[in-house]
Amino acid sequence: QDQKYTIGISNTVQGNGWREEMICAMKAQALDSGMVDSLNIAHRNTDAAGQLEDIRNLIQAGVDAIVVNPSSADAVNAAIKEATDAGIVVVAVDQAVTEPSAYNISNNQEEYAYLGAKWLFEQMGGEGSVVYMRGAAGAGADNDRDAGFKRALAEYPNVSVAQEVFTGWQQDQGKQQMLDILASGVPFDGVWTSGIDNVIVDAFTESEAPLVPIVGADNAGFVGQLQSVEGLQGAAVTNPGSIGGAGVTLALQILQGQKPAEQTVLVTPEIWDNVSDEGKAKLQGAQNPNLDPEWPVSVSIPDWTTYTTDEVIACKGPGE
Amino acid sequence: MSMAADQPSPAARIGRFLRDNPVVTLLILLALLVLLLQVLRPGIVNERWIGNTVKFAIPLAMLAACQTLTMLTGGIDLSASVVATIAAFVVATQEPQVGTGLAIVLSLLPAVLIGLVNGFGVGICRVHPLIMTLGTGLIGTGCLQVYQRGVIATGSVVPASLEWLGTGRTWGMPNALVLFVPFAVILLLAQRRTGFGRLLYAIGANENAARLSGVRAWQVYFGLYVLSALIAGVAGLLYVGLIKAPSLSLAEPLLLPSVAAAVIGGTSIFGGRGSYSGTIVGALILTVLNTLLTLLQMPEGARRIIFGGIILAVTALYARLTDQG
Amino acid sequence: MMRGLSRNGWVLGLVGLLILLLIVTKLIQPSFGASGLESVTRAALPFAFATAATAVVVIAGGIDLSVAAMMAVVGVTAAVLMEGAGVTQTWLVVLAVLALGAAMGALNGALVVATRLPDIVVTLAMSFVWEGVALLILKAPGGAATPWLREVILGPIAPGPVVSLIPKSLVVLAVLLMLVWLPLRRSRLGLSIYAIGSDATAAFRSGVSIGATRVAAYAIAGVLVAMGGLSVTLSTGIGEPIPGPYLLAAVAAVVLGGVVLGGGRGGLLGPIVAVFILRIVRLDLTLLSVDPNVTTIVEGTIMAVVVMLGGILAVRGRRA
Amino acid sequence: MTTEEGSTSISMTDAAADAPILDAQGVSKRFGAVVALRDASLRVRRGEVVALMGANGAGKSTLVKILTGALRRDGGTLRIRGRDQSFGSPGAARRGGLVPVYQEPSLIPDLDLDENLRLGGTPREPFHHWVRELGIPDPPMDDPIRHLPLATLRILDLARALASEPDVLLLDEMTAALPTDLVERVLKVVREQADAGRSVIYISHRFAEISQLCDRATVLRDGATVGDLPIEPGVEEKIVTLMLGAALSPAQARAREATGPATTGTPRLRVRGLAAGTKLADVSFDLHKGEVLGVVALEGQGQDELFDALAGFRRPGGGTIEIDGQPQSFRHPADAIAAGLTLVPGDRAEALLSSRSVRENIAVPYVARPRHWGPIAMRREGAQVAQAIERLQIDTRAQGEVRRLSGGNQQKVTIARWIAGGVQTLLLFDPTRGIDVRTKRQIYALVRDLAAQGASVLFYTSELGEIQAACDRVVVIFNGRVVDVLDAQDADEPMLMRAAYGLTAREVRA
Ligand SMILES: Nc1ncnc2c1ncn2[C@@H]1O[C@H](COP(=O)(O)OP(=O)(O)OP(=O)(O)O)[C@@H](O)[C@H]1O
Ligand SMILES: Nc1ncnc2c1ncn2[C@@H]1O[C@H](COP(=O)(O)OP(=O)(O)OP(=O)(O)O)[C@@H](O)[C@H]1O
Ligand SMILES: O[C@@H]1[C@@H](O)[C@H](O)OC[C@H]1O
Ligand SMILES: [Mg+2]
Ligand SMILES: [Mg+2]
Repeated sequence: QDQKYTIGISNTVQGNGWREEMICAMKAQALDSGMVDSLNIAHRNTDAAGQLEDIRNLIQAGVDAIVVNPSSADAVNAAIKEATDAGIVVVAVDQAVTEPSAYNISNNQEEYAYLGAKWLFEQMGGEGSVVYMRGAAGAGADNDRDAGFKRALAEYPNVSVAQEVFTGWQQDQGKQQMLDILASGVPFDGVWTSGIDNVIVDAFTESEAPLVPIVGADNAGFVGQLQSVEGLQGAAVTNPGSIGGAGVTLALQILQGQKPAEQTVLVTPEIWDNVSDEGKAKLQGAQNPNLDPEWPVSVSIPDWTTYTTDEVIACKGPGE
Repeated sequence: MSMAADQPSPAARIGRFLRDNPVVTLLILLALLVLLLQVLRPGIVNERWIGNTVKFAIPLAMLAACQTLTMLTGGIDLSASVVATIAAFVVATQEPQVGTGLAIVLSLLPAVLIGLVNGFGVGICRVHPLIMTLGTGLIGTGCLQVYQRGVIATGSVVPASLEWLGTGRTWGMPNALVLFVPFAVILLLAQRRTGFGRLLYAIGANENAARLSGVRAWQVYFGLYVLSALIAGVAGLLYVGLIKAPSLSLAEPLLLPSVAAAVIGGTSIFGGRGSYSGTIVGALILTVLNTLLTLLQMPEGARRIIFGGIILAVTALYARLTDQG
Repeated sequence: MMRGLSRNGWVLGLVGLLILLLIVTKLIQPSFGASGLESVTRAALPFAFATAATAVVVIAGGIDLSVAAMMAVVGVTAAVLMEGAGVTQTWLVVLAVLALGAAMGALNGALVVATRLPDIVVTLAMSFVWEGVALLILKAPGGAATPWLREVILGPIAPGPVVSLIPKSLVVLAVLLMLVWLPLRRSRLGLSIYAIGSDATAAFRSGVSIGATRVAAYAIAGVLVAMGGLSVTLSTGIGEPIPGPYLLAAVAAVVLGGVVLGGGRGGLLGPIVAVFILRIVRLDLTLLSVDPNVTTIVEGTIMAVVVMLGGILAVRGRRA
Repeated sequence: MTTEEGSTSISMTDAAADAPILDAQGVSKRFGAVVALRDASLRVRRGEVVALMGANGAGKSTLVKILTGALRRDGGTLRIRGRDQSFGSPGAARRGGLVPVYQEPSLIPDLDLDENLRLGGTPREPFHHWVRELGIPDPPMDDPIRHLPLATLRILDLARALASEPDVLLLDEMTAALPTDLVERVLKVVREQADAGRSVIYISHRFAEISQLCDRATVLRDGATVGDLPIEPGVEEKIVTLMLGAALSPAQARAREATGPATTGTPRLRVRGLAAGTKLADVSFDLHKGEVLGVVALEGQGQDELFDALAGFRRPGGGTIEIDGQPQSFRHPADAIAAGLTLVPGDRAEALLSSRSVRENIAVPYVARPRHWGPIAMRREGAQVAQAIERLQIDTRAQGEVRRLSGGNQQKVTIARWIAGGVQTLLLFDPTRGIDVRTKRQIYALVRDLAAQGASVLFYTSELGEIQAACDRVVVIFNGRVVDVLDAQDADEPMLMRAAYGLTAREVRA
């Protein structure tokens, strides 16, 4: 194992806690593997065209593998193809790409939404109306989740959507939208969120509105609220930002000749509610007050990441 | 010769009254929007709704103060949202280490620095404020991200006092008013009744004439951009108390609305005209407009079209009503 | 001759800087060659068109803050109409979106003239409108660009020893810009655009119709914007309704390129060279695997410092 | 190469030549509160050169702009070749045969000459012919216009106008910025135009040019045509009388005590060998405490540079400025103000915060320095401002924004600003330009009053009658130098006029 590799990373959302954890997991895993010389990170807010540029720049830099969180399933295929043609291993994390020469490792986004929505509708007794708080209009992951949400909705004919809004995955926007909805007096019986969750709970408590069941992600802040906020019924669906570390592991395995059987590896999300005992136990175990409230608590993925929690929080890559 | 002879008709009288009291026009527009909301959602306009609207309008109005002040001189401050975000992020990450008081001081230092650089670029190098503040905004964002790397392990805590300010209520009204009312009063007084405030208008109205009167414009620009950055920093502190989640792009979504609030409020982008009272109403109009669009069941695209259309219509109407001289 | 030199001094300096950067790139990455040039050019395409559009409006004494949003409208329109389109239909779509760009630009310009509001206010409001239009056409990334048309901007111009160095995208960019710019620059309309930006009163006295010229300038910018939107869709293969990061980048490149905000001065070459400089700086920083955040700082510093230098020179010039 | 139009046009019948080609009657125009034209009439026949005369602000340029479609008139009629006509734009006027050279250069500053010619559709051959005729054989074609000197710009403007072969050529102070040799060429070319049957409307403040070139003179005063006389020997006096009007005959004007101030001891302001820019060559004078010193000069003799240098607006190229015996060096107007020198510029637009209130306009110098940036003592300021308003009798019914005030009241605001804080040395540059007779009187009285209280005033005026109305002494500047210093009592208008034209003064001095 003395061969050292250079790995390139491309990500197009900056300043979002989930994505920051993803980058730190990539760094920590690369350092921990001992097989990575240097990481070459293109991490900024941009569109698909900007990501095409970043991937091509990484190709120019002569990296051995590229781990990418794609801004869209199809739009960056051209550059990925150029990379794999040049012998570079490409792994997409968090969301899949359709280019057949690339490997995908991601949370099952459709399943993510389905699990949470199903729990919510069940909790509501199979009837009533929900506030459906989506991610960014037009983003890839948002579409997949929409499919999952709609699948669950079809199974519960007595559940309807009271309000559908796009939070843009932005805390302030989501919070103001919820406050507006509460103030408008529109009746609803549950809230499904695409990961903008803790501010939604805040909106309820701050306006002293009666709580309804709320579904969010396993972000540290929300996980804490599920255990501490009086009268809150809710569930966190896991969506590990540490999938970035898994992507690095997969890339290194492929570089070493251990190709997986399938091009696509899906991590199945879990759901932790604060109603069942099993769920409560999971929440208890997952809680980590040291984490930024926006960071998912699942800082590692068994079998895929090897770093410690302290290492991912330290966020140091090879050579730093 | 004499103007006293002509008796203006009642319509002309009203026209003149509106022209001399532009805020009244804006308040009427605001009332119409609220009325529309109440018709569409009967019962929505209650104490709680008003409290929430005010709560969200306040940080916007504060960032819009930066735009109002800089626009009085014919400038703009596009770094305001970055400065606010930096202050918010720094205060939350320093709080666990140095305590609230010092954290707040530390969080405002980058603001002062960025303000000084803006003042230098605009006042001494005569760079267009749009470009200058865009550049410092980019630099600030980059530095914030580098800083974030450094503190990622230490975690963040929003100071309790800021939470009280941002989210608390007393007698149904948001506590943020405790900060905002004095702020607005001071700013309104400062615009008209301090030498510095007068000079902002003077420079915007006719920089050459101000020079002729002995004003060294660069001094004013330095003061202005530092002041603007400080206000932005304080707005960021308030905003993080409201959202309770410091992120690296916290106040970014407020930037364009802050410009829009100032423009709707009647501040001339060419300088020399405008008042903070108009901006406050502008911020309220935008916040109510947002609520209105959130509650209307329509595609996101249509919402944005209506948002842009209303901004354009209000600004054009307002310009017509108040600028017929 | 000396005067001609000083008139183009800024642009010559930029060209020198560009050459220097190319040499530096070659030093950092000895393998940098045809494919590297190609990826830089392809990345530059949307920026270049957005910059050209902004330049035309700024030269006319205005500014257009809705450039990126209009590009999104064109991008999604093209992607929707091209999905499964044949040869004739594809060309018709190209013509249609160019016309669409012209129409959107003309509407912007007409509103500026009719409302007599500052350009910046009108185009800021219109940026929300165009964003909304794009989202109405496509809620999520989708549609498809005609594959063979994508080939037009892919790869080297022809196989062979020398010509293979020249990327097709560079040729496309140069040809399209020259097709719009050269005739314009020589026409009376082009002169009128400079004239209204330089001194509207003198222009009026020279027989220029100010309102019509302003509308025309915005419309021409709209055509360039359409080319930019088309180039995004062709390079990603799909249409994205959320505007990319082109607006502020274009304003920055225009100012860096020697076009004076306020109007009347500058050309297209400088801004386009500035676009390439900014792209290559990014490439070099990726090649050096510099911390991505430092890249943002470097870009901001280049903008602020270069323009401050320009400002100081201009103040000196005014004094002299 | 010479064009042949002369020989073709000369064959025109006398009858046709007699009918006016241009006939404007009763033209009026106001800008907000300012009445620029009340009742202006002008008639021009073929082959005729008509001088349009009038004091500064009489409305000459406004009339030219209205005739050529650059401004829309409020009232009056315009007939071209006997038909009612209105031009919507200068382009339309050019197509109709009326071509102006405006008072301000009208080439696009950021385009080069070549592009400017293309923009205006100017034919090349004739243009180059005229440039050669006018003495600029080789104009730089690919240099931005803003790099060219003013004199060249004026010539290029003229050549451009001539190249479009106008039936009526309108020249607004064409020669004001030209050196003598170029003036000669312009006069020659214009004369040839007339000889070729074309008509010319010629505006100039220089009588020598008028009598050499023109057939007739139409005189404007305060926006109305007050006379139309053939040019013949001795007509200058009549024109001057018409231009100035009866309102300010010397006898009436000398309403003040003839007791001048002491002109001994250290002067308040001592200027020696001052030079600035290309026009101000070498000016020396003393201004004493309690004195009003008049400055008389034709357009462009260096008086702008003199006032700018004294006010700290531009750095002198040479010479010294002393205040109360202390040498001064001003880098910024603030320095001059600190030394007690305050300027009221000729163009009030330069000095006014037009979108601000009367009060803010008057009080602005007070808040200029950072130590006055804090809270304003509103009461005291109010009293101070009220006192200044009272003293200048400013009509403040339109308080809100000064741009709504009448021109005269606006002018008073620019002066009141310096009265409010107590004035030491006031530099007044043509303070009565474009304001009514009553207001003028008030300003003279004010100036005398200030002097009586110990202030010093440097008073440039383009209306010669004002010298005796307001001043103790007068310096006459010609070609950037002082050519004469007179006691105001001795300086009647004809005398000043001749001195200003560089005529008698030199004889007297020689
Ligand atoms: N655009 C304008 N807005 C307001 N007032 C104006 C404008 N143009 C001219 N005036 C005013 O109209 C009057 C006539 O001006 P005009 O330029 O016609 O005078 P003139 O006879 O050409 O004077 P000069 O000899 O100084 O050139 C002046 O009082 C001037 O201040
Ligand atoms: N807002 C104002 N506008 C105009 N004049 C004012 C204003 N406020 C004060 N003044 C007057 O201006 C003059 C200077 O004011 P100040 O009280 O600062 O005197 P000072 O300190 O002796 O003078 P300086 O500051 O010039 O050394 C006084 O006559 C004062 O009454
Ligand atoms: O949950 C989201 C993640 O899956 C997306 O891709 O990036 C932003 C996150 O909030
Ligand atoms: Mg004139
Ligand atoms: Mg004092």
